[in-house]
Amino acid sequence: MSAASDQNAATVPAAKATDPTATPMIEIANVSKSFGQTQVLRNVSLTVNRSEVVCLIGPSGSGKSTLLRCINFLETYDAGEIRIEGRLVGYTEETPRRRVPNRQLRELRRNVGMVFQHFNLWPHMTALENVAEALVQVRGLPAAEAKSRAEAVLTRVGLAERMHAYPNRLSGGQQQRVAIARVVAMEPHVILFDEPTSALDPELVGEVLQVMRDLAADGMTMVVVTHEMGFAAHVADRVAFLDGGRIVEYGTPTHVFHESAEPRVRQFLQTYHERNSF
Amino acid sequence: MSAASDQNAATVPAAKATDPTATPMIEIANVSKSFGQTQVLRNVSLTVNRSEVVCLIGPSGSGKSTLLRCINFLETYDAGEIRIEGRLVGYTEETPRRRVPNRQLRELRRNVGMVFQHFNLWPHMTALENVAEALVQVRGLPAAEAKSRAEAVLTRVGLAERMHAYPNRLSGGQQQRVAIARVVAMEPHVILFDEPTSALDPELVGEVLQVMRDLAADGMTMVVVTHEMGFAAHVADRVAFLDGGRIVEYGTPTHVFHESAEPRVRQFLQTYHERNSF
Amino acid sequence: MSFTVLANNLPFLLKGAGMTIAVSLAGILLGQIIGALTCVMRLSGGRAGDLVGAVYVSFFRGVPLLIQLLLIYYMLPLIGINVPPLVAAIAALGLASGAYVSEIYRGALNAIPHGQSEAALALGFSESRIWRRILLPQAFRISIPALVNELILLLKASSLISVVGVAELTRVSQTAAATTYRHLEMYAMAGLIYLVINGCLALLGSYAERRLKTA
Amino acid sequence: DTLANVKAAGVLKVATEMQFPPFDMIEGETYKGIDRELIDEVAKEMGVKAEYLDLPWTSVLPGLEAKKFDLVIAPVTITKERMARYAFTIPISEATAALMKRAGDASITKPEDINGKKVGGGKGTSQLAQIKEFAAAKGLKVEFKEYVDSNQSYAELAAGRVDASVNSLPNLSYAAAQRPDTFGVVLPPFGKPTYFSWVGRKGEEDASLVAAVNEALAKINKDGRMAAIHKKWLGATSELPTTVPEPSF
Amino acid sequence: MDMDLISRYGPSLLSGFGMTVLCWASGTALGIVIGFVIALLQRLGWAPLNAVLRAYIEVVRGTPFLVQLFLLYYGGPSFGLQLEATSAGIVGLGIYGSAYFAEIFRGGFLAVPRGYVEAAESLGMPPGAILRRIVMPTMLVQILPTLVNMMIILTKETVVLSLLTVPELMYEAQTMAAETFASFETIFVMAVFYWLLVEVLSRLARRVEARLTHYLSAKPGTTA
Ligand SMILES: Nc1ncnc2c1ncn2[C@@H]1O[C@H](COP(=O)(O)OP(=O)(O)OP(=O)(O)O)[C@@H](O)[C@H]1O
Ligand SMILES: Nc1ncnc2c1ncn2[C@@H]1O[C@H](COP(=O)(O)OP(=O)(O)OP(=O)(O)O)[C@@H](O)[C@H]1O
Ligand SMILES: [Mg+2]
Ligand SMILES: [Mg+2]
Repeated sequence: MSAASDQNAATVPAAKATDPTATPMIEIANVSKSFGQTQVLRNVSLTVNRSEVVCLIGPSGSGKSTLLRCINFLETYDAGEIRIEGRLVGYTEETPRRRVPNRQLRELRRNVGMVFQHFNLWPHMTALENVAEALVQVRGLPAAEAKSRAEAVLTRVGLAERMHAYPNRLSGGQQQRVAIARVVAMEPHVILFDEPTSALDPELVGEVLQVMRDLAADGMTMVVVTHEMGFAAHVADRVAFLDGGRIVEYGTPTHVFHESAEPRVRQFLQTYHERNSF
Repeated sequence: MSAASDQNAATVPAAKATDPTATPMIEIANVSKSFGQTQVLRNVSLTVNRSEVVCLIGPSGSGKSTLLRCINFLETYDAGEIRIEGRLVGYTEETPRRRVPNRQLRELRRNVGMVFQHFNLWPHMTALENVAEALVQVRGLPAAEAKSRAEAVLTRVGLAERMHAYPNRLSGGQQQRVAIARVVAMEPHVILFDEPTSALDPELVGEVLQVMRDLAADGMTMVVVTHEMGFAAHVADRVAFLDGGRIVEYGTPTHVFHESAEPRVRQFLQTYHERNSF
Repeated sequence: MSFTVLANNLPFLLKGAGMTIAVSLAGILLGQIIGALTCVMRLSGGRAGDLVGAVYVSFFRGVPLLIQLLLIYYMLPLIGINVPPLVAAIAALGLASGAYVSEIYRGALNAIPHGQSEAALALGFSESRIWRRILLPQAFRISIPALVNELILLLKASSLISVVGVAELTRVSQTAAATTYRHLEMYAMAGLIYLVINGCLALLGSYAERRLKTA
Repeated sequence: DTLANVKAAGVLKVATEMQFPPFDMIEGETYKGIDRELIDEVAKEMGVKAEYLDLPWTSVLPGLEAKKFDLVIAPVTITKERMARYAFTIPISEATAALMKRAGDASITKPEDINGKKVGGGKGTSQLAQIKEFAAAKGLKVEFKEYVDSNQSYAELAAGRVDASVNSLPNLSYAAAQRPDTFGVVLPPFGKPTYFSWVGRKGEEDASLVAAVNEALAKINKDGRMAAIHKKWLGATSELPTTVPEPSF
Repeated sequence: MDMDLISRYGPSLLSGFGMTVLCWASGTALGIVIGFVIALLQRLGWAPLNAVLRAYIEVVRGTPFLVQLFLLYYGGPSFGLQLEATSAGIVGLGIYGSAYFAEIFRGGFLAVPRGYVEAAESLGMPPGAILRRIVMPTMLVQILPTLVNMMIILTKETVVLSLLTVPELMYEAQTMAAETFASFETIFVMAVFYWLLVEVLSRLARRVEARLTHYLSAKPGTTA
């Protein structure tokens, strides 16, 4: 853990970002989205390279979760384009655009994992079954193999002992780790995290951080919505700051957290810096 | 905001704790609790004085939420005593003890608010209705008055605009603020918070911190389970560290966060300190 | 006297009970399948699917079972489809019960948070697998009390299949009563047999309820 | 036509509700009764075999119309209304309406004694219509209770909710004979002579079948087989017309 | 369809239908009330009481309505319960339905997430208010279709009342069938009347359901 945190967070992404051979994993171009009257995303553009970790931060209601949900098309977007590995998400390439058939959406989602803020564990399955289920149903593994892979992943997130408990018998942090394990076990190309550490104690945050670093080292691309600035600073290659449905700041953690000229960003971070200098 | 954060967190509680006239608001003595075979709380003792803010921290599964739920008897406890304002919680004074009638429990709970980790908002009521409901049903306010008080509290937590939305149309942070507003509007004597900031962005954390400080200044007693050490350091008069169902460290934030001799506590905080010094 | 009458007729009553159980079981199975499929079609088959399902439910809940039986048995032959009595009986029971079961499931699905199917979608589950593995099992668990109600009602409604000439329990007991003029004894006997069968169904239900409980 | 089909197949499919002793009943699993024995004779005359179907009354007439079988051998009273819809055979038994009382009830010894009492009967049956007519003609004050199922009016009689039940004499005699400690028939029957017949479909297609059945019945009547059957089940015989009688109501 | 039949039997069929609706509505209301009370009593968790209620439910569900009705009507007087046919029919229907309704409500209670109740409890809400304001609305969303199922089933159980000489639809239709032997027409008339009643009921229920569920943003199982 200490070896990892010794790294200078700012240098790693700089190296990656300038690599000319890197093809973008996720390209978001001019995406807008409204719920009825209220516009939640306004012309958002963002590129995430292969193996890059991008954190989305910003005030409550700024559209972070919505943007994340648009990436795997759990939410439709009204205008603009989202591409994953070059393929347009949710729509066919023709104009006027139409929705792709569900089968195509499914293929995309197979490679794009998502960890939900509210975990969304299935209450009728034990922790182990929650993790093994998709391995059988989506990846088509035999039950025994799925089970042993699920066991391995759950052990890795420290849940070897509560593997056979149903979600409502697990503490908040335990549930969250099951949710993470469920996605990691699927070995997707991209993982989207919606506040993956909100129910975790600091120690576990450290462990999840380590899990994510390992994943990043294995070439996993990740988009992470988080309120833990410390977490963002350490895991992210790039940080995007959303406010009122717009990306108002984007850059390395060092840049966003310490050098930003945007008054909104400075104000946002102020209380945080104050609180955590004790 | 800056005025509040100028205060030295460590000096305030010291003054309160030595005040001899302070009668304890909550007294927890030798409380134990098991779920079937697994013992979750072991001989926990803790005293919370009037107007004091105590934070419970500790690793996942250590029993923080369970302890909190025992305080307002949402969970029965097997042994020991919990007293609020001198009255034994949940049981009659006689031995062998028996449960008190529900009416008495209700009176107690009227004065002990609780903010849940999963919010538990009622899905069939708007944000406003969620807040106004108990004012009518419990405090007996006329509907119009309940509504205007609910509006005032929701405005205070920054939700003036999304007041008429149903919970499933609100972002995570918005839901959490409704949950807080629902309790604060009732003006209880004690508020129990289970991770009140888990879905909040840093700015809102600062605001909730401010709300809690105001409450504390008004004489509110609070017990807060949190994973945000910065938050704990700033809001708490005392911090209790739970591990494996035991309180292993207790004292002022300065003491727990910086001076603790307990290896478990030091280890727990290590990654946090590392992560947040950026 | 009345004991010998009972003893003489008991074998026939039991045979009728056997027929009742067999036809009801087949009807129940068919009803569960049709019910689940109808519910899925109404909720995810778009507007057309919803409409077809709604018409089906409206007809099979709205028109008395007796009449459905007569329609299937007597009307279908008029358009050239001749169904044997047993098939007509099972089909009518299954179709009627399917309409009720689909509504039970539809209600239960309202109680399942949307996030759960989202989680499955995000993992790449196909819609059919989400239904099979996430939604229907939970709907089933939530609905057990209502489903057991439905099973018991179906079992009792099966007494109507005698109109297509199937000799089930009620019919046999009526015949025995009419011949012996021992109405009270025969009906009491039949009632007792129904009570026992239904008791078994209820026991099965509470066993399933306990088994599937996760809290 | 239907007769030709029946002859070709060698079976005459008939249906009734086998809950109407002594005409139709099941003992154990065997179909017995007057209708059974008569139709067996008729089938013999026609050179075919009878195949019996037991159906609840609700589905007997629809089944006939849907051609699931060819003849209803339940004993049915002829009325004008019914004639308009179905073809009736010549009578198979007399069906004069009579009353039944509780076994020990000395207050009723003749039909007129029902004055001031309660009488139960099958709703819509001709026997009920006849007793109403009878009561009106004699100026009797009678409270009538109408049941969907005649059997139930017997149960009501036994339970004391009504004082008499109206039905056809053969049915009542048989019921009283089965439970002599409970029921007794009030003699003589009060009604005009009426008869039971069987029912076939109307129309050209079926005319020849009904005619053939009538022919067979007439023959059985003439040579005394019918009387023997009546004697066996009812303990008495009666003269039956050999043509379809004109319904009196 | 014979127009003559309609003009002759129309009025009595209509009055029979009116009677059917009356008996059904009162019996159902009674059944719902009794069933709800039973489900509430079960929540007290008092074992002896639960055993009694369980037995009541199983016996009432397990035996045919006809048998219960006869027991009530013919057996009632020996316990001093002298009911005339229509009241006996309504009471019988209520008792019969109550067992099923009780189970539906019990299932509904079980499916209400514990957290909703805990939140209300921790605010000090009295049980009555929790029931009315929190549990019932969330529960109704789930059980409404099932409740409607049961009400529909009871519409058809009313035919049994004809055996007690209650002049409801079946009783009147029987007259037409017996007098004219027009069995198909009788069946058809019955089908239309019952279908009508059920359709009106379902449509009303659909409205109520739409109101109850308007806060659910998406149907389960649908793709975003
Ligand atoms: N289904 C919906 N219908 C209408 N409005 C919605 C819906 N979902 C979200 N919103 C609104 O859209 C805005 C953006 O929501 P979103 O969940 O993306 O915020 P967020 O940035 O994730 O906030 P938080 O940090 O609090 O989770 C909010 O104001 C929210 O109330
Ligand atoms: N209903 C239950 N049945 C059985 N075990 C339970 C139940 N509820 C909680 N537990 C177990 O009790 C232990 C303590 O749970 P608790 O929720 O108090 O932890 P916590 O300290 O709040 O953890 P977190 O920080 O992750 O929320 C955990 O190991 C949990 O799995
Ligand atoms: Mg969010
Ligand atoms: Mg917790």
